[in-house]
Amino acid sequence: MTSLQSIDYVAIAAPLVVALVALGVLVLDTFLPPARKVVAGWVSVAGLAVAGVLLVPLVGDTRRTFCVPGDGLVLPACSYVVDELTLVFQALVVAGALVCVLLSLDTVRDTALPSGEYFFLLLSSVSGALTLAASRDLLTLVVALEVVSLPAFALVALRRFDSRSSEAALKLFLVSVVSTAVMLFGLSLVYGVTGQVHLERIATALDDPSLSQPALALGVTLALAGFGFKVAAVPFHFWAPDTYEGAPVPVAAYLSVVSKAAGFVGLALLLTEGFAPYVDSWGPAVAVVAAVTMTVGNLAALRQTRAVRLLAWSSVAQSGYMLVPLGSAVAGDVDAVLPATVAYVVAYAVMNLGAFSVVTLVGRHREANALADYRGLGRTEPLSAFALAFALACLAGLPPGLLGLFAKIVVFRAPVDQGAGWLAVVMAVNVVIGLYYYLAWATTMYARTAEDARPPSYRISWSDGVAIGATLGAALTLSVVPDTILRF
Amino acid sequence: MRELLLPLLLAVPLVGSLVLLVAPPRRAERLAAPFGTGVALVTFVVAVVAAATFPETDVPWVPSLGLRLHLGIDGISAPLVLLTSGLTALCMAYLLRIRPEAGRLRALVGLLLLLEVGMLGTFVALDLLLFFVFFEVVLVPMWLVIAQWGDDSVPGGRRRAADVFILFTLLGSVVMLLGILLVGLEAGTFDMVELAERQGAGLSRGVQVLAFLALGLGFAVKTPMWPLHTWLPDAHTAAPTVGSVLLAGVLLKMGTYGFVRIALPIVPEGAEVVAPWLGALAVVGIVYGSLACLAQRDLKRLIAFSSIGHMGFVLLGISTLTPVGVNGALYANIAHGLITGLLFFLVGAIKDRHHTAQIEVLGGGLYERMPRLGALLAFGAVASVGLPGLAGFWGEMLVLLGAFDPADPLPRGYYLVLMAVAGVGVVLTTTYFVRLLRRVTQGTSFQAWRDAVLLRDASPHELLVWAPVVVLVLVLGLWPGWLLDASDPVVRALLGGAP
Amino acid sequence: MTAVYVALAAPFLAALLGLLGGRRWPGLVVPVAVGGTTAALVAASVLGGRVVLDAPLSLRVQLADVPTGGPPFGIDLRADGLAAMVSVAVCVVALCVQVYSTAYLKGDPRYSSYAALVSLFTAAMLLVVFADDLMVLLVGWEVMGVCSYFLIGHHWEQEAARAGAVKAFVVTRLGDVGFLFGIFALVRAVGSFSIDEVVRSGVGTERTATVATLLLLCGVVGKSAQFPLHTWLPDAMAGPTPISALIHAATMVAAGIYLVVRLFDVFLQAPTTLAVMAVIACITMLGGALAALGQDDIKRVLAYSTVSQLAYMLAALSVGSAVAANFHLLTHAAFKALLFLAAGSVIHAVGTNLMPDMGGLRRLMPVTFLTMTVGLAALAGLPPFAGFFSKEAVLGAAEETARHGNGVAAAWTGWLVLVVGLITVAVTAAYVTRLWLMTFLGDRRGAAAAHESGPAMRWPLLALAVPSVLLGIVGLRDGWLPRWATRGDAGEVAQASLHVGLATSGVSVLLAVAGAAAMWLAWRRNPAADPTAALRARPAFERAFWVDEMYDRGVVGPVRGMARAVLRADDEVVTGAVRGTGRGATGLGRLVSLSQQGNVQTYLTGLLAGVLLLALGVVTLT
Amino acid sequence: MPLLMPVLLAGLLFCIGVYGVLARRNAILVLMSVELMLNAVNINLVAFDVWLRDELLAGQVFTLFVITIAAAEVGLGLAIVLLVFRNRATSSLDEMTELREDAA
Repeated sequence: MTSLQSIDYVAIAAPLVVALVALGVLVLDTFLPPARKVVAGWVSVAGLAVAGVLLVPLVGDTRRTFCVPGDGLVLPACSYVVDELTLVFQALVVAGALVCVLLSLDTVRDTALPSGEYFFLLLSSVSGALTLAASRDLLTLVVALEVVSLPAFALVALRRFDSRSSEAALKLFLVSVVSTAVMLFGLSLVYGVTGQVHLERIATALDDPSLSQPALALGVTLALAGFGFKVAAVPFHFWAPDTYEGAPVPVAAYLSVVSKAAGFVGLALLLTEGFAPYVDSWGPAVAVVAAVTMTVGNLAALRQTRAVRLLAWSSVAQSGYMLVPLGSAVAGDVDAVLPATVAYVVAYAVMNLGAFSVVTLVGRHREANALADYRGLGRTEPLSAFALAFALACLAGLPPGLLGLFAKIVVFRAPVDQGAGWLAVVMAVNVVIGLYYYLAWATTMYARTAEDARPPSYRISWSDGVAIGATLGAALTLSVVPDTILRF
Repeated sequence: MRELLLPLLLAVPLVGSLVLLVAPPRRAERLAAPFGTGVALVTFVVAVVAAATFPETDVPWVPSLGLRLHLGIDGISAPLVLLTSGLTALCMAYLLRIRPEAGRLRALVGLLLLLEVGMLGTFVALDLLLFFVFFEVVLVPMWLVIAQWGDDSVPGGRRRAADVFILFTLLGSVVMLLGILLVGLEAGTFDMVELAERQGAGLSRGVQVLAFLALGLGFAVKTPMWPLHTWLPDAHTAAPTVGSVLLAGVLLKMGTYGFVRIALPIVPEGAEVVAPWLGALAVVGIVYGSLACLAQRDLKRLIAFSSIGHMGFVLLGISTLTPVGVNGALYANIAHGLITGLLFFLVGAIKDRHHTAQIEVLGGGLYERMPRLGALLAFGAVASVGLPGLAGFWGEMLVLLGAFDPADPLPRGYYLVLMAVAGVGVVLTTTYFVRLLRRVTQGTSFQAWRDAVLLRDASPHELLVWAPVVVLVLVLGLWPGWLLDASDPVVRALLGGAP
Repeated sequence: MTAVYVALAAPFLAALLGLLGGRRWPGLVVPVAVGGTTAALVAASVLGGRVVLDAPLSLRVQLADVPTGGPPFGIDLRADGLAAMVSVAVCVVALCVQVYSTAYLKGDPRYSSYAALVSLFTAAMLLVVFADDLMVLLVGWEVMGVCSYFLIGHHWEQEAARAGAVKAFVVTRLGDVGFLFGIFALVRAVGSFSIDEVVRSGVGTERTATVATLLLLCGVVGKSAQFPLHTWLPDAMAGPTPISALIHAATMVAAGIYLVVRLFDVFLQAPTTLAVMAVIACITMLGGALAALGQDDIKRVLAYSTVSQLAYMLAALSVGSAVAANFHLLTHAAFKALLFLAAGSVIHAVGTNLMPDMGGLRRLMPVTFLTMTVGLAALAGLPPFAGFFSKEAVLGAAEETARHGNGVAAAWTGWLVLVVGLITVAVTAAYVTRLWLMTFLGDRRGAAAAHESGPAMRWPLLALAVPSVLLGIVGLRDGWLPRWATRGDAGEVAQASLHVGLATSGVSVLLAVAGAAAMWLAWRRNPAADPTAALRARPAFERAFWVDEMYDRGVVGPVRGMARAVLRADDEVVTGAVRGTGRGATGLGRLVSLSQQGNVQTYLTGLLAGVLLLALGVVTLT
Repeated sequence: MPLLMPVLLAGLLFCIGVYGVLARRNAILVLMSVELMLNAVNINLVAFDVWLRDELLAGQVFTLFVITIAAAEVGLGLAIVLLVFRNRATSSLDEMTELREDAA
C-alpha cells in the first residue's frame, strides 16, 4: 500500500493522448491567425487518429491498471480495464468522434465558433468517453461520465449569441445535473449497502442475501438515472429534442452517437459487471424503460417536420431498441445479452452518423433544416441523397439497409431467447411505426418536383465528403459482412 | 459450377439493378427497358436451368447469427421461381413500349429488378433468417413502385396505398421474425431442410403453436388472409400495371409459399392447432372477397378483391394439412399468379386507354371497341372463375377435395362445412366475373368512347407479351400433371409422409 | 381407339383454328367448322358401326396418371355402346347445326367465333361422352357450360342475351359445385377417380351412395334444367336458335341424363336418391308442360317442353330403367333439334319469336311446316313417331315398377311417375297443338313477308326429320337398343329390355288426343286468339309459377344486399381502421409533444416522477 | 453514532433539493437546489464510509470527487445561466420555451 501504483501507460494511452491533444489544441489556437483556425481541427483529427492507432496494440488481451491488491478475503480489483468490450467502444468513440470533427470543420468556420475552444471541448469529452469504456469502479465511472457531459454543455452553448443555443445548453445542463444527482444518490446507497466501489466486488457482495434489499433496489434503480440521461431513455429524454435542435448539428451528432455510446457502455458495465446478481430487479425495470422509450420516441418522431428534431426522437427510439437486450437479461447468464447491445450500438453509430452527415451538409445551406428542404435532393445530390436514404433504411431496419436489419435481428434474439416475448412484440410494433417516418423522409428526397423549383445543388467540401463517404462505406460494408460487429 | 447457379440467379438481377443505379441518367433512361428486358431474360434462362437441375448452395454468411447462404430449389419452389422470372421478364418487355405516365423508367426498371431479387431469393432460401431477409427485400422496391409510379387520380392516394401496404406487411413480417427466432433458437438451427426433417421434434407444443401464430401472421398478411387484407385493394388500385402484375402474380405467393415451406413442416403440431382457424378465415375470405367483387365499381379493385377470394382457396388448401390440399394450394398459387397477372395486364391496358377503371364510366361494349382486348378479358375471367381445362380449376378443385377429407387430427365435419361455404364462393366468383363481362365487354359503347380516336385495340406488342401467359394458362389447364408431378413428392415429404 | 381420338381432336382443333385464325382468314371458317364436325361424325359413326356390326363394344385407354397427393386421377377414355350412341347423336345434331348456321348466321360479324365455339362445344360434349375418369368428365362438363354461356350471349348487344347467359352459367355452376362434391364423395369411398372403378367396385354403404348420388344429382338438375334449377333454360333461348337446338335441347342438357346412366350402378345403390329423382322429375315434367302452355315465345314453348321431356328421362332413371331413358334421350335429341331448327327457320322468316305474330305459315313455308309437324307429333307422342315409342318405354318402365317392383325403386315412385307422366302427355299434346295451330294455321298475323328458308337450312330439317320418324321403330328391334345403351357388359345387355304395356299405351294415346282436341276446340272458337287465353291459371303458366320471382326475392336480392354491405363495411373498415390507427398514432404522438413544451421544469418533473415510479416498482417487486 | 440520523438527514436534504429544483422558477435557485441534492449524496457517502470503516476510504474519496464535480457543474451552470441572461435578459426558466415541440 505504500508504494506508488504502477500505471500501464499503454492501456491508458488513448484517452491520455486525446486529453493532451485537447489541451494542445486550446493552446495552439491562441497562436493561430484567424484565417488559419482550421488547423486546430486538423490537429484534432490527427490526435484522434493517433488515439485510434494506439488502440491497436491493445487488441487481443485484457490489460488492467490502477488496481488495489486483494488480501486473502477480497480479490484484487482494478479501476481501469481494457478488455474486448472496452476496445470496441473505444474504437467506436474514436471513429465516431473523427466523423464529428470532420463534420465540424466547416461548421466551425462558417458559424464563427471559437475553434480552439470547440475542439478542446470536443476532445475533452472524447477522452472522458474513452475512459468511461475502461472504468471498472463507481468513482471512475462517475468522473468519466462527468467528463463526457461537462464539455458537452459548453459545446452546446458555444454559439454565444444564439439564444436557442444557450437555452439548449441550459436544458441539457439542468437535466444532466439532476440526473447525476439522482444517480449519485443511488450510488451512495449501493456503496452504503455493499461497502464496495469496484464493480467486481460489488457483484460479489451482492450475492449476500442478508443485505438490505429495499435500499439496494432503490440504489440500483436510482443509479440508472445518470446513464438513462446519457442515452436519452424515457423519462430522461426530455433534453434530447430541444438540445439537438439548439446545438450545432455536428454537436448533436456527437451527442447522439459518441456520448450515447459512452452512456451505453457505462450502463452495460454497471449492470452486467456490477449489478449482475441483481438482474431480477433491474431487468424488468430496464425492459419497461426500453418499451416506453421506443414507443415514446417513435410516436413523437411521427409528427416531426424538422430533420434534426426527427433524428433526436428517432435516437430516443433507437435507445429503446438498444436497451432491449439489457432488459431481457436473466439471472445466471447476464453477459449473454452484451453482444447484442454492443452490436446494436455500433450499428446505430454507423447509421446515425451517416444520417447526421448529410443532415449537417443540408443544414449548412438551409437554416431551418426542415424535411421539406430535402425535396429533390435525389436529383441534385444523388450521392448524398443515397447516403441519407441508405442510412434511413438502416435505421428502419429494412433492406437494402441490411446492417439495420441484422442489428434488429440480433436485438430481437435476446428477448425471444430469454423469454421476454412481450418486449419483442412491443419492439415489433415500434419497428413498424419507425418505418413510417424514415420512409417518409427518404421519399421526400426522391419525390417528383416541379421543374421550376429546382433545389440548389451544394458544393460539398472535402471534409464533408469524407464523412459522408466513410459512414456510407461503413454502412454498406457492414451490410454485406455484418459479422464484423455481430461476433462479440 | 452447380453451386454457383442459384447465387447467379440472384446476382444477375441484382447487378442489373445496381448498374442502372450508377449508370449515367440520360443514357440509362433510354436504354433502361431494353437493358432490363435483357437482364430479366438472362435471369429467366438461369431460372430454367436451375429448375431443371435442382442445384443447391450452402455457405456461411453471418456465422454469429447462424445465418447461412443456403439456397436450394425443388419441386415446389421451381414453378414459383419460373413464374417470378417469367413474369418479371414479361413486365420488362411490356415496358419496352408501354411506359408509365410519369416518373423515370430507369429507376422503375432498377426497382423491378431489385424486387425480382427479393422474390427469387424468398423462393430459393433454405435458411430461415435468409428467407426473412429476402422476404423483406421486396418491401421497399414495391413501396416505391406504388408510391412513385402509381395512379394519382386521388390526391395522395398512391402514397397512402403504398404506406398502408408497407406498414401492414412489415408488421406481419416483424412478427414473423419473432416466430423464426423462436423456432431457430429453440431448435438450435435455422436450417429449413433440417428443421423440416425433424417435423417439429424437440419443440414443445406451446412453442409450436406460438411459432405458428407468429409465422402465420407474417405469411397471412402477405397472402393476404381476411381480415388482414385491407392493404391489398388500395395497393392494387394505385399501383402501375407492372406493379400490380408482380404484386398479384408473385408477391402474394410469398405468403402462401411460406406457409407450405416453413409453417407446416417445421411446426406441425402448431399447424394442427391453428389449422381450423386458418381454414375458417380462409373461407370467410373467399366469400367476403367474392361478395365485395359483386358490388365493386372499380375494375382494378375488383380484380384485387378477387385475389383475396382466390388466395382464400389457397389458404383453405393449406389448412387441410393433406397432400391433396397443399398440392392444390400450390397449384392454385401458380394459376392465380398467371391468371391474375394476365388480368392486371389487361385491366391496366384498359385503364391506360380510358384513363379510368370505373366500371360505370367505362360502360359496356369492349367487344365492340376492342375485340381482342375484350376476348382476352373474357378468357382471363373464365380462367379466374376456375373453369376446368384452364389453369384455375385444378388448384381449387384439389383444395376442395382436400377439405372434403382433411388430415386426421382435424375435425372432418367442420371442414365439410368449410368446403360447402367455399363451394358457395365458387358460385359467387362465377357470378361476379360474368357480371363483369356483362357490364364491361358486352353491350354497346358510350358515344364518348366511340368518338375517342386513341382507343386502339391491343397492339401486337401487347399481344406478344401476354401470349406466353395465355398459353401457360391453357397448358396448365389441359395438363395438370406437369406441376403436380413436381410438387407432389415434395409436399408429401414436407408433410412428414414418405416421398 | 383412333376413332375416339379423332372424334375428340377434330372439333377441338377446328375450334382452336377458328378462334385464333377465324378473323384473319374468314374464308376458312365454314370449311373448318363443318369439316371438323364431319370428321367427328365419321369417327363416331365408325364406332356406331362397330356396335351395330360387332358384338357389344368396350374399349378403354389410360393415357396418363396425374398425382393429387391422394388418389391420382387419370386421363382415361372409354368407348362403349352407350358412348357410341350418344356420340353419333351429338355429331349428327352438331353437323346439322353447323350447316344450318352457315345460312342462319350469314353475314354475322362474329360468325367465326360462333362456329369455333360450337366446335369447342362438340369436342367438350364428346369428351364427356368418352370420359372414363370423373375429372376428365368434369372438364368436358364445364367446358360445355362455358361454351353455352358464350353462345347464349352471342347477341350481346341485347339485354336479354346478356342476362340469359349470366343466368345460365351461374345456375348451372351452382349445380356443378354439388356435382363436384359428389365426385369427391365417390372418390373418397372408392379411392379412385376412374368411372370404371367406381361402377365396378360400388361405393360401399348405402349412406355413402345416397350422399354421393344426391350431390351428383345437383349437377344433373342444374345441367339438365330440372326443378328447382330449371329456370335458366327458358332464358337461354335468347341465344341464336341453332344453339338452342344443339346445346339447349339435344345435347348438353341431356348430358345430365347421360351422366346418371354412366353411373347408374351407383344410383341403384341409393333408393333414396331414386325417390328424390322421381319427385323432381314429376314436378318438372308437369310444371314444364304447363308452363309451356302459357308461353307466347315459340322458343320458350320449346324450352319448357325440353325441361318437361328431360324430366321424362329422369323419371325413367328414377324407376330404374336406364335403357328407356337412353331411348328417350336419343329420340328427343332428334325431334327437339328438328323442332328448334324449324322454329329457327320460322323466326328467320317472320323476324319475331312471338306466336301471336305468326299464324298461317303453312302455305308459305311448306318444308318447315312439314318437318315441324313431324317433330311436334313426335313430341306429343303420337304413334308411329319416335317420341311415342320412347315415351311409352318410360311409362312402361314406370308401370313395371309400380306393378311388380324391380327391387330398387319403390313401387310408389312407379305409380307417381306413371300418373304424372300420363297427365303430362295430355298437357304436352295440348301445348304442341297450340304451337302448331298458332304458328302455321289460321290467318297470317304479322306484317313481315314470310318465305321458305334456303337449302342450307332446309336440308338439316329434312335430315333430322328422318330419325324423328324412324328411331322409334328401329329402337323396338329386339336387343338392338340395349346393346347401344349400355356399357357393353354382356350380362347387362341381356337384362336390359324395354317394357311397353298395351293398356298404358292406349291410355296415353287417348290422353294425347284428348289434349290436342281440347286445344283444337278452344282454337276453333277464335283462330286469331290464343287458345289458352281463357284459362284462369294462364298467368301462373306464363310466369312459370313465379319461380324466377321467388329466386329474385329469396336469393338474388339478399346476395346483392350482402355484397353491398360487405363493400361498405370493407370501405369503412379500411378507412376506419387504417386511418384510425394512423390518427391514433399521431394522437399519441401529440400527447408526447404535449409533455415537450419547452419548460425544463416540466421535464424535470417528468424525470423525477419517472424515477420515483421506477424505484417504487422495483422496490415493491423485489 | 447511529447510521440512521445522517442517512435521514441526507434523504431530507435530497428531497428539499428536489423540491427546489421543481418549484423554483429562477435558474440560479434551481442550481442551488441541485447543490443540495449533491450534498445529500456527500453526507450519505461520508456516513456510510465511517459506518463501514472502509479501509480504502472510498466513500470519502468519492465525496471529494462529488464536491469537485459539483464545483465544476456549478461553474459551468452559472456560465450558461449568464449566457442565457445575456441573450434573453431573464433567468426565469418559464420563459425558456423557444425550443419545443410544435403546438399541435
